Amino acid sequence: MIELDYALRRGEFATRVNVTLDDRVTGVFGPSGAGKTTLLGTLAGLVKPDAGRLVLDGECLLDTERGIDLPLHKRRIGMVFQDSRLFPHLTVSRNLEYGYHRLPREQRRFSLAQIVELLELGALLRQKPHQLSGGQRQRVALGRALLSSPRLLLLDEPMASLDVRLKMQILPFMQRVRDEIDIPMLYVSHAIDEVLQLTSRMLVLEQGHVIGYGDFVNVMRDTQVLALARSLGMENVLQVELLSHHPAEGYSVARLGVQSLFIPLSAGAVGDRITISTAASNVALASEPVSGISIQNQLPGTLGQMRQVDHRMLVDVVLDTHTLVAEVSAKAIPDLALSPGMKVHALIKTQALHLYGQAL
Amino acid sequence: MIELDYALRRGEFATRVNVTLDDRVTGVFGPSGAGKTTLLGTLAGLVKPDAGRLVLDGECLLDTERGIDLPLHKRRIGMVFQDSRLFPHLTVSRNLEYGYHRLPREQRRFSLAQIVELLELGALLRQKPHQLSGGQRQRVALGRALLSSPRLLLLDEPMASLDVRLKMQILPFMQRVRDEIDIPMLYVSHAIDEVLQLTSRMLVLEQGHVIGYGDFVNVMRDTQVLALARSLGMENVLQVELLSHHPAEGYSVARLGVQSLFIPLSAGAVGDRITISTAASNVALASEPVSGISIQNQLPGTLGQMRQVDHRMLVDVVLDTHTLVAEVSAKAIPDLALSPGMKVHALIKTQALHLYGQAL
Amino acid sequence: MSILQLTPEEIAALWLSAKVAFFCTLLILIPGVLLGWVLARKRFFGKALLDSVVHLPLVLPPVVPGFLLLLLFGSQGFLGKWLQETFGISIAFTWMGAVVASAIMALPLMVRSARLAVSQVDRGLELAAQSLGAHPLRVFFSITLPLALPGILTGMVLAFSRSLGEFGATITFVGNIEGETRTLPLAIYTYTQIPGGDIPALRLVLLSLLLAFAALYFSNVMEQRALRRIGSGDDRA
Amino acid sequence: MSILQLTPEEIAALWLSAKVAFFCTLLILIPGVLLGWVLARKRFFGKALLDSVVHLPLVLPPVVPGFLLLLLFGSQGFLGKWLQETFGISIAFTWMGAVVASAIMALPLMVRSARLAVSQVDRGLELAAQSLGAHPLRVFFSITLPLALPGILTGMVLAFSRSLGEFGATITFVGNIEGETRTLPLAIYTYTQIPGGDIPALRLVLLSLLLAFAALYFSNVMEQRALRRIGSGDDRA
Amino acid sequence: EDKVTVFAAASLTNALADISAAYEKEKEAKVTQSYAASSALAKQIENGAPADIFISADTKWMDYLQDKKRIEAASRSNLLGNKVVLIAPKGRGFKVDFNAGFDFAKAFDGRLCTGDVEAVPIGIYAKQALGNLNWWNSVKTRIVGAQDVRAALAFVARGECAAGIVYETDAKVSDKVEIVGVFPQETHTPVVYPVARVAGAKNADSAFLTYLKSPFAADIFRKYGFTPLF
Ligand SMILES: Nc1ncnc2c1ncn2[C@@H]1O[C@H](COP(=O)(O)OP(=O)(O)OP(=O)(O)O)[C@@H](O)[C@H]1O
Ligand SMILES: Nc1ncnc2c1ncn2[C@@H]1O[C@H](COP(=O)(O)OP(=O)(O)OP(=O)(O)O)[C@@H](O)[C@H]1O
Ligand code: MOO
Ligand SMILES: [Mg+2]
Ligand SMILES: [Mg+2]
Repeated sequence: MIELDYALRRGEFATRVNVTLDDRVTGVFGPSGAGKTTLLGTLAGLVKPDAGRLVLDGECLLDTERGIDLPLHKRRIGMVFQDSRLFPHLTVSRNLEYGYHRLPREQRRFSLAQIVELLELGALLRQKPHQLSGGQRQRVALGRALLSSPRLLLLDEPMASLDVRLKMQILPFMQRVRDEIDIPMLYVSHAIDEVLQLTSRMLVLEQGHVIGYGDFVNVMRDTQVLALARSLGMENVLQVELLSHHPAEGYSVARLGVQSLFIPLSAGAVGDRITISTAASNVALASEPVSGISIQNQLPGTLGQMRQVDHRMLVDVVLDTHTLVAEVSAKAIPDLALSPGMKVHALIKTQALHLYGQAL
Repeated sequence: MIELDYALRRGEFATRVNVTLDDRVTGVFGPSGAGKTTLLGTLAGLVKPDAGRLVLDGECLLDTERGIDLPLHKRRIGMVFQDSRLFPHLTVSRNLEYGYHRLPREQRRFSLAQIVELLELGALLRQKPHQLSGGQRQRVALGRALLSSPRLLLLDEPMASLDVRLKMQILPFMQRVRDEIDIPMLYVSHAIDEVLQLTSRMLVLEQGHVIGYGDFVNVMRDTQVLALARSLGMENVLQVELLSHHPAEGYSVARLGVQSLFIPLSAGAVGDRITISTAASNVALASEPVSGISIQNQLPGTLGQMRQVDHRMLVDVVLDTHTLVAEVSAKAIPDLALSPGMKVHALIKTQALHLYGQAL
Repeated sequence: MSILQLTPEEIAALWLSAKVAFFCTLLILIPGVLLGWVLARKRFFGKALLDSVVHLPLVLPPVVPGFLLLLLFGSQGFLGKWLQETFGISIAFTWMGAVVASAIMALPLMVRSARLAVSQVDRGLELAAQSLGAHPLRVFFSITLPLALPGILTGMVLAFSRSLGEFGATITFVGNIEGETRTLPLAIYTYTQIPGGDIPALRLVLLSLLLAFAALYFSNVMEQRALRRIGSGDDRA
Repeated sequence: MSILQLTPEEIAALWLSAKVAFFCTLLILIPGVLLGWVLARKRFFGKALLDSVVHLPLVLPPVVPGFLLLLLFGSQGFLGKWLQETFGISIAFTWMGAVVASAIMALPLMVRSARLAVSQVDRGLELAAQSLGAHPLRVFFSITLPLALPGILTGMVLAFSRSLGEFGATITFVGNIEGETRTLPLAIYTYTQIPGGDIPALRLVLLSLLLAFAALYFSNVMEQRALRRIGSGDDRA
Repeated sequence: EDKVTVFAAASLTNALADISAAYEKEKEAKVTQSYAASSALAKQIENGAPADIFISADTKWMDYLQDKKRIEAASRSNLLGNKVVLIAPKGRGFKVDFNAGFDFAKAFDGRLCTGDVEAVPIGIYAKQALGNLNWWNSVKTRIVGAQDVRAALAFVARGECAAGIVYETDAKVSDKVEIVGVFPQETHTPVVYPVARVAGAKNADSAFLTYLKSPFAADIFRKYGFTPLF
């Protein structure tokens, strides 16, 4: 549990955050300059707020009123910086070991070899930071922070300059960190789907203020937040419960309200609640159930509100417990004679559903 | 036209590039450490190759054999660096003006006000770089490079740390730069769809070598390149010709081979060829044409190769001139009795098609 | 506080010292920075030699450079003759000579500081500036120089201080002439040569310190400002 | 080359100078770096005063610090008595005294260089190290110090050179005793006081230079190595 | 207005300053003075320093300039004399017999301070005297050479040296030392301060030189412990 309560003014920029984070992993969002880096910096002790109180798992890190200010190196908060901050005079391997080899053996949560292999750092170990490419640098920074086995890990756009293949390789590892080692994390990224792979809990900042905190689905209800999400093609974010797995066929079945949903094979246990999402553009409408088609999910519902956003037609499909957003072409409306109140089926391909909050 | 021909060895890393770029805008891809930044640096004159020859629009920038090496400041090649490299002692506005106010008036292609407005820098003009957030810094760097009105613009992951809203705002501007001002660009980014908004021409590097250069569609034929693209959900990349526009209904019609395709409203002129793409997961299959459904595109074809990749079932749908890749759940195969040679319809929602190479 | 009651001669010495130190700092500023820059950034034949020559005045007992200056700038000397014939001036035995003497002694301090500062300026920024079309000369003035400013200020403080304390080269080159070349250190020396001169000598020592402190204070303010400009002040972040 | 034929006394002076300069550099290395670090990074009451005091030896004519040392370390002096009673040693009139004298004169150069170097070390890296659990002391040794190394080397070069050239404070504090305190500058001074001593003086000057060049060469090699370690060598990229 | 420039050994500072002040008042002239070690002054004059009159602390540097024809030989004369004395810190005096049989080395414990015995005039006189008394070999390792006579005096005054050899003028003005004895005249060449006009001096007038030898000046010199030799 992380209690954050601080106020800080720096020139034009003023931030006031008061929130208690009770999740193992929290995504932090917000537009450029919202104060995300500032928030992480405050926690780590890099930035000293004008006034405030920070409590991590019951331990008070900072309390300006009581004059408490735990020094950085005692906070044991790892940080991966936007600008990697590798030690320029040390080789990659020395950088990696920096927080590691002084650590009591029992506090070590990874072996050096493990991290090196995972982040594909083997060939770089003897290089100096100035000899690395941008992405390589960021991988080393990530490894260095992990190896220091912190009790809280702060990640500031750690993968912004990584290629997709590496992202895909590192993400599962981040998930392992989350699941197996139980290091709580705050994860700043502009790529929502990246974060959703780690958690569905998030904190949304705008202009120094918290405009949303909680489960992604709930946070998304906020109009301010929604605007951001929409532009990311994340109109439908649903919490479902796993009912069964069919590994041979590569799918799982999940319960959405009273309906069953075919989703890509999930690694979660039966009974787990997981988050799935799909863009409105992935939801098709049919007036009748359709057969002889590879689209497995055909959810009966009622047409709700219909609205135009920019060039897009968005229509709500009201299921018994949830509402889906479908994007249809303007042409489809006369073609299918769509109107509010009409009974329709929402068609979603199994493969168009993204699973979050679980190992790939 | 840019003739690149150079060899360079730096420690373990050796690169050998010999390619002539004949496009206004070229995307540069490759995994981390492939030599992308090195390529841009060589062109700009930041990195001196061991041997080589560089020609930009007929002017020789470098020729190690003939002992030619045009100094940096005479190359007039703008660069946006991965690590912004703002001048720490100058305010944002002085940074922006740096390459600008010494420029002869007739060479200026933008006004300061234009750039400031576009990149939303108004509130930051009096700040110093250390007071900026990561994203803000990168925006300033972009503005600074543009204002120097170079004859070639090199962009090294310029938007990696920008939020989606800003990306969306800046991309159209980059498109304007490309279209109106005719500055040729080399654009490095790990986000293929970002690059595809600017060009479909790309150069793919791996381990210091060019493994592909040309139109995205053609480059993607290469198995090495394809692997990268697949992981990006870019299985279907198609070149289509615009047939008609229907602004009121928000769609356009395009020709794919002999078939018509409904696509989101395009800004291109009728007759233009544009690039569209969709993930395999967006392509559904039906054994018969389906009516009463919002999916506009139902393309008749024949089932080709079927293969399993990780947990995914990918099947080819052979149209008369093109081949589409559809992802289906394993369960759909027995359900629909799918087998090679079978006649099927490929169903694609209009909204699931992404348009590239044009203004948004 | 009669110990602080200054005689006119002492005021003259104070004023002269301030003037000499000021012009000394001014005189070596440009060559010092240029030499520092050249030594930090350039590779050329004879660099090691140049580097060594710059350090000479530091390595030798001050009498030696003083004597060499006398040989060079004296009325028989090569430069002395030239100056005399061309401009009709002679700097030997004038306060200008004192400036030259302490400048020579202070030069290595200036050069070394500038060199260190320049070598720590990020090459990447200079290259970025060039890629924006800036001629290397403009890059030097607009990027390198401002970023090296804290180091240049350090060099100036060291030079000013060294000049305030310079004795050996000055007395050897321009003598100890009241009102013309008798700077504070020379005045202090003069007092130590006479019986009972301890108290006035002490007073002059205090005066020296006052002057030095003022210069230091001024330079610290400047340095803080320079550091704040590049964002590496005392901020915690 | 009879001019280069050294007398045993001259060889002794050369050897003594090298020894004194070496131990002088060694002696002020740690306090110099610490003071530089404190002045660059800490804020405390009396900082301005400390800063000023460190610069004193530079500002005063060398005779003054020499005389103060005599007052302190002489047999009547506070520290001199204490050293005598506690360790039974007396540094006045010994080569160790010469080390102390030139150390005091060289300290400001060391401190200023170290301070400049430390103030240019990226705070962000130090903070990153702390966030990895490193105690500030470890951060200092593992991050700050190595990154400030070029500046510390500069300080050492300046200190070594200054010590080689130190005359005024040394002769005032420890006198001019052949084989014990007659360093090269004192020997050179002796020759300059004798009519016709120019030639042997010149020979000793050359000897000084040789020693200084060797030190400079060594330091340049070290500096290049240090710069290469942090990747800001002569590379174009 | 009359101008005259005097280059004089540093030990003459007070005396010459007083005399110059009186002269300036009397003759409405300007006396420019530069005080430094005789060696430095001689080298400066050799290199064209604008001096009119040179007063050296020993004959060697005057000879040096005379050899180089930088002074008017005819104008040269011995201006002042001084005595070489043995001193000790106040209250720590010891008995000395100034003859060859005396065991000088045993007479005191500790070091003997004087000017550098090769270079500084007082040191050279001291070496001569010690040599002539046959004391040199037994004390030479205990000798501390100082930069000048004032520095040697300071060493003794601070008690760092148990004995010192300085000029009488210096010894007389310090209340921290006592004079143990005066070296007999015959043990060293006479201590003289020669004076001469610099060759080609702009100020051809020898008024100041004459004034230096006036009874008034003699009084002032005596006041500071010198022995006028005119
Ligand atoms: N030292 C400083 N002085 C003044 N303002 C500052 C300083 N540091 C940061 N700021 C301002 O604080 C605000 C928040 O910065 P922060 O780095 O926390 O943003 P961010 O949310 O991380 O943005 P990004 O996504 O672009 O990295 C910005 O508007 C920035 O201009
Ligand atoms: N100064 C150097 N010395 C040695 N090797 C270097 C140096 N600079 C870069 N390299 C190596 O050159 C290779 C290419 O680096 P480059 O920066 O061009 O990669 P990149 O394609 O831009 O990668 P990224 O996407 O991670 O930024 C890397 O393997 C890197 O380790
Ligand atoms: O070391 Mo000196 O000769 O007193 O300035
Ligand atoms: Mg940030
Ligand atoms: Mg790169």
